[in-house]
Amino acid sequence: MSAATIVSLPDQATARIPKMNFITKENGLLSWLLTSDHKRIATLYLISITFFFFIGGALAGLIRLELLTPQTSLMAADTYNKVFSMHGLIMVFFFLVPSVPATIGNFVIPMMVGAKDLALPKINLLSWYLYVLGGLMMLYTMSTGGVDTGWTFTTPLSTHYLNTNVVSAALCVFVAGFSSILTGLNFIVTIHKMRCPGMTWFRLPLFVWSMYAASILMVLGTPVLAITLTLVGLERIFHIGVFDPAFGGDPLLFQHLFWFYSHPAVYIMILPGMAVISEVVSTFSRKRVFGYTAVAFSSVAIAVFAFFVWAHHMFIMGISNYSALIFSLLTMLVAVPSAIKIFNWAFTLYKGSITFETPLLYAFGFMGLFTIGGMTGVFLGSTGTDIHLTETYFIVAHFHFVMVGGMLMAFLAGIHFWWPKWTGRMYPEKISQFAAVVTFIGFNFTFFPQFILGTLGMPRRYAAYPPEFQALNVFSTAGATILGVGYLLPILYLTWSLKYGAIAGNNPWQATGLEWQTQSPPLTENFTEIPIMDHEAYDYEWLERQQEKEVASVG
Amino acid sequence: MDHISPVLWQFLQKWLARFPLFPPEASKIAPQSDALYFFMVLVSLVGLTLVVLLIVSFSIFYSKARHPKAVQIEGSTLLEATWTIIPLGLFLVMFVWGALLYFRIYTPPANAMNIYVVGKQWMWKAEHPGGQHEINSLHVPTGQPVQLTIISQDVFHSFSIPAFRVKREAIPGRYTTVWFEATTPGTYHLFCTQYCGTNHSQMIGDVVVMTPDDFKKWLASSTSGDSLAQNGERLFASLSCSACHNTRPDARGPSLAGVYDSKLTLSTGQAVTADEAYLRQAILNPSQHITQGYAPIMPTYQGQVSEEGVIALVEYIKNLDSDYRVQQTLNTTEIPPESGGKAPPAGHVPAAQKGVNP
Amino acid sequence: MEEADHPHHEEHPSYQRHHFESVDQQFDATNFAMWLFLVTEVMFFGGLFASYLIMRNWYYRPFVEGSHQLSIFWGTANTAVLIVSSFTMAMAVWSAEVRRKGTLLLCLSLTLLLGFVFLGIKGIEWHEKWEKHHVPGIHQYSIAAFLDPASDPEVHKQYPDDQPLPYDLAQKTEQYFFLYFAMTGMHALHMAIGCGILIFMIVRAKAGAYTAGHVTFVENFGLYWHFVDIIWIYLFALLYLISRHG
Amino acid sequence: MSEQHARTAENEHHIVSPKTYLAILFALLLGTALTVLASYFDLGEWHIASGLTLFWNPVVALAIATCKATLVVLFFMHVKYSSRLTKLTVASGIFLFLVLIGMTLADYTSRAWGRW
Repeated sequence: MSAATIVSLPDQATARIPKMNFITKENGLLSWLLTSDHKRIATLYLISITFFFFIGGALAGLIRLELLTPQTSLMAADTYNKVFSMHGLIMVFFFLVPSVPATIGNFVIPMMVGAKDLALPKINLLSWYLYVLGGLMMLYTMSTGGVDTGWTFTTPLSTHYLNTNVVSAALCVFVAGFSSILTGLNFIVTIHKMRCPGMTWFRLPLFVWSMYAASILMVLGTPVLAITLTLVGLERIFHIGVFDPAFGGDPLLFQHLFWFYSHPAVYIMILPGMAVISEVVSTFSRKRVFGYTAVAFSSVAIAVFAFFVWAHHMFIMGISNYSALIFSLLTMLVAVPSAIKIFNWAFTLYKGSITFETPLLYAFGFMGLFTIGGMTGVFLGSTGTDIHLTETYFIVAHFHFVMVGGMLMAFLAGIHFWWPKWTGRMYPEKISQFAAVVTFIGFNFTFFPQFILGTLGMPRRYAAYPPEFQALNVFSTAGATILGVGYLLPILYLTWSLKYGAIAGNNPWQATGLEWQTQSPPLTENFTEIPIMDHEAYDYEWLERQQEKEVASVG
Repeated sequence: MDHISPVLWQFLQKWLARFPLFPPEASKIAPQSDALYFFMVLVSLVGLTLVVLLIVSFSIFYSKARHPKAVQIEGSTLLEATWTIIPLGLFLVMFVWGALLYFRIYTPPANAMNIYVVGKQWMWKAEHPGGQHEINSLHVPTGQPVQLTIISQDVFHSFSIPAFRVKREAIPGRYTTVWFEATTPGTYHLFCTQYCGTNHSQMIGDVVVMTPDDFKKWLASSTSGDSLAQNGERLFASLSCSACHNTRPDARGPSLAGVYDSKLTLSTGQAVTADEAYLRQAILNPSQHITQGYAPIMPTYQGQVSEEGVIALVEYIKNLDSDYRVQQTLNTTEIPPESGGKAPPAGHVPAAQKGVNP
Repeated sequence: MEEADHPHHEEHPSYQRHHFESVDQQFDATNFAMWLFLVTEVMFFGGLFASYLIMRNWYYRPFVEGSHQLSIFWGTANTAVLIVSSFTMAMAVWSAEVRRKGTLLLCLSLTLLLGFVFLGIKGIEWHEKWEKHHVPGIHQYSIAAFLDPASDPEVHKQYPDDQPLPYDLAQKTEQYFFLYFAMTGMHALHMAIGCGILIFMIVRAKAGAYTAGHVTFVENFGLYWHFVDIIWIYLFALLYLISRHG
Repeated sequence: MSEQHARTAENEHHIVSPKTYLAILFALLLGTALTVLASYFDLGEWHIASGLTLFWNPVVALAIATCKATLVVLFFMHVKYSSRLTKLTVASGIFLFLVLIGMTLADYTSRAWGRW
């Protein structure tokens, strides 16, 4: 593994981080808070998202500790309910939804399409402020008693029966939702209108395609969540509304409207992860992505089908049999594009020249875990098995395999992959490979037992459980400890590398994307002159010729 | 952290030796559900193995050390078509299989014995037709299809029996049904799986499966005296339902004898089947469920009858195959001795008389 | 790539933001962004429309008789007001395009005025509901007018065929008014935001901001204003008109 | 319809003439008058099948509203003169709006059909 590497670093004795870059351009806190530079906003996002990830992670730790014993020994049932609700809300709306798009996407999309910035830089900054506002409100909600609706706000529980901060929690999500809409809108406009000369749709990196699909979902889905939560808030305040059967409303209507957003939201969370994987797998196998068109269109297909499957969350809730049939069938169809992607990535390795740097290890983790996560999704999409498995730990394990095993792995892959570009310095390779392996092992230990627990019938959101489930829960908690270490390590060595990492140079991975053809960290306007795209994406031969030319001109 | 070590100790001593990895199969549907489950596990394993095998073997054969120069490949329509069509085919098989299973679980057979289940924060109440009343437990016989008619009186709950592989949401304001036929006597878990507030995890109980003989004994020993229908009859009388719902020529409401499971035409022209859900709605929201030819004069009983009361009324109406006894109550004369002959429900005659004439 | 294929060699106008290659690219991008925003608005109101349609199907009679409480006169007047304001807004865009500052100011001011008239009329209607205790959730919602239509002679005169609703159905009229207030309230909120932006625009237009060739802001705001108009066209049909012969 | 060019830029930016706007205004006002007028007549109903009845009043009101909205979108909002992308955006918005309403309503409608 160590014998072969693609890392091509400049001579460290003479190498310097370019004096002029987006970080050094201006100094002072205000220059960051009022910036319109997409790279600086991405940095702000990265810091705030990491903050919320660790809050959500701490809450997850509390959940696992409580579940160590069958009784409610660590905290009372209502505290536990608040803890898992806040864990869900923070992780979904303040980590997963904005994770890759608002940080990595924000950072690289303009460079990938060869633009100086996103189309609407001020809107981009506004979206960060909305995120922070929502986040602060969430912290306020948490510190003034929390909320115990679960992240799903199920009516009439949320509108009538709970006396925690439901309205303020709904408001947080509303505000964070607008932040996500603005990010998505900005990406769509940028991808349509800001591409550099020669950058046709089919020369775009697959990262951009996936982000485009995710952005469509953000823009079209999120407003429905906004109006739904508005109606929940109104119903709670005025004691009349359309969701509570006590007033003549229908709780299933809430389920319809909520999942109309929240199912596509799952794809908002995973498509950006897939975006990262395409880049990483191609770069480290030195090969163009196998079946570019298929991967590109499978992203779009996921985005389109994502809107037609929401009622599969309601199979046991008394939707009509006809709906159950149709939604189950459509769910099966949406699983196909994901399968296509997995195989296309695997075959990208075929006849490649593979080196195993950290991003690729994370990407391998993604491919394995996402395969399990995706396949178990089919268990739940098939109406018959859904009856037994839904609302149990099987569901919990399934979406953690997709979200943590998929999205978080991809996020870490992406962070490591673009870290040299972002900071101009390399992360330490050995320890990060170790962290990737630890994360993978810890993850499987944590969440695989939960599939078994779910099959046994252990319901989700239980503070106490029958004693025969304890052994598996202890396994899971033990795994979570390992997983926690796996997540703490990157924070430590990445911070370390900010000062002590090796100077990366423009293109340490020898990658083909336009973002690698400029200095690291990039200039505020990204390129000294607007590039002209004259080759396909992932054209490694073009890159070689380019380098030969440079060598020739220098020599 | 001193509490960790006793946990570890317990863990090693007690549970590592034996803990379940798969739930018992205690209903007729369970093996069918598991068959599909294992089929899916198999497909997943094959798929996963394939992906892992591809990744590992490519990683070995095409690592930079062995394969220093990558060969650029555009893609392969044939291969891509393969891994589009094969998963699609498998998923469609799972869809059809799953749908068949789904309809089996949610379509009760005609001979099913009906038990009503009411969920509330945070307990399950079961009402047997014989008037037996249970909290957080459910006694059922083997070899007899049992239909559960489930409703919640506050928030969403979900009635789950993992050993039977069945589960159904308890929805406020609406009946849902599920059925099973237990096969193995024993005690199994009963969970509420839909998050329902503070003590969600306390909303658990036991499903006790008994042999038919034991079940009969249990029924006899736990009866409270009146059957559900008799409670309903008493409620029917005390709410003066019979003032309108009788067979007199000038009756203001339709006669309810034999109304259950019949086809009705409503005043809006809509055709409906008078099932449990309809009967419940007609009691609580009468104005929207007026039978054609009658005036919308029935008052709503929303807030006046508990869910259990509605269940008793529904059960009474279900078993009402003649108006004879309604007439009896109306006439308020002495009860003729032969009244038992057609009294609903058959088989509970002596108690029925007590119910009407307390 | 639509625009960047044609590099501009002339001087950049002052209103061109640094990261755009050309004014056209800037216009196209912001215009497209505005359209995307309007699509999110469509979905936002979509949730309300879906709720309304489902509830109306469930509680047909209460929704019909609840609707009879609305004044066709005010509704029609408001529709006309909003349509005319849409026209003046379209004219404002035209004035900006042909660089006529006077006309632009006139059109914007007229649009603002009509916007206020709309909100005023809406206020009158809401006030009437308040007086009749038809505001759901607060102020003691009253179902008297539905239990006995004759007790509300004004409406009864218009709809003499209205039958008294039984108690349980009369209660469901609160659902109608909940959705009525949610929908018209959300619409009025959009109007109010629009009026705020209009005031800002009038101030800027006085300084000549939109008549020097840079019409993007006026044009995009126009899109927003027309969209709000369209929402009202449907609200008018759904809330006021379709239930008159229920 | 006279169309002038606002800018000398390469892309065609149509300016819709005030005459067109005026015509649309009158069409919209006419539509409003028509729809209000129509609401005063009971247009009856059409029994498609038992339990399935189509009332003409709502159909007419919504049809006129759609015509009005279309006029506003095409002319006031300049979609008639806009790029394919804008048209596609509008279409996708409407499509998804219909999916939301249609598929939700379909669930409610088909629940009444009973078990099978």
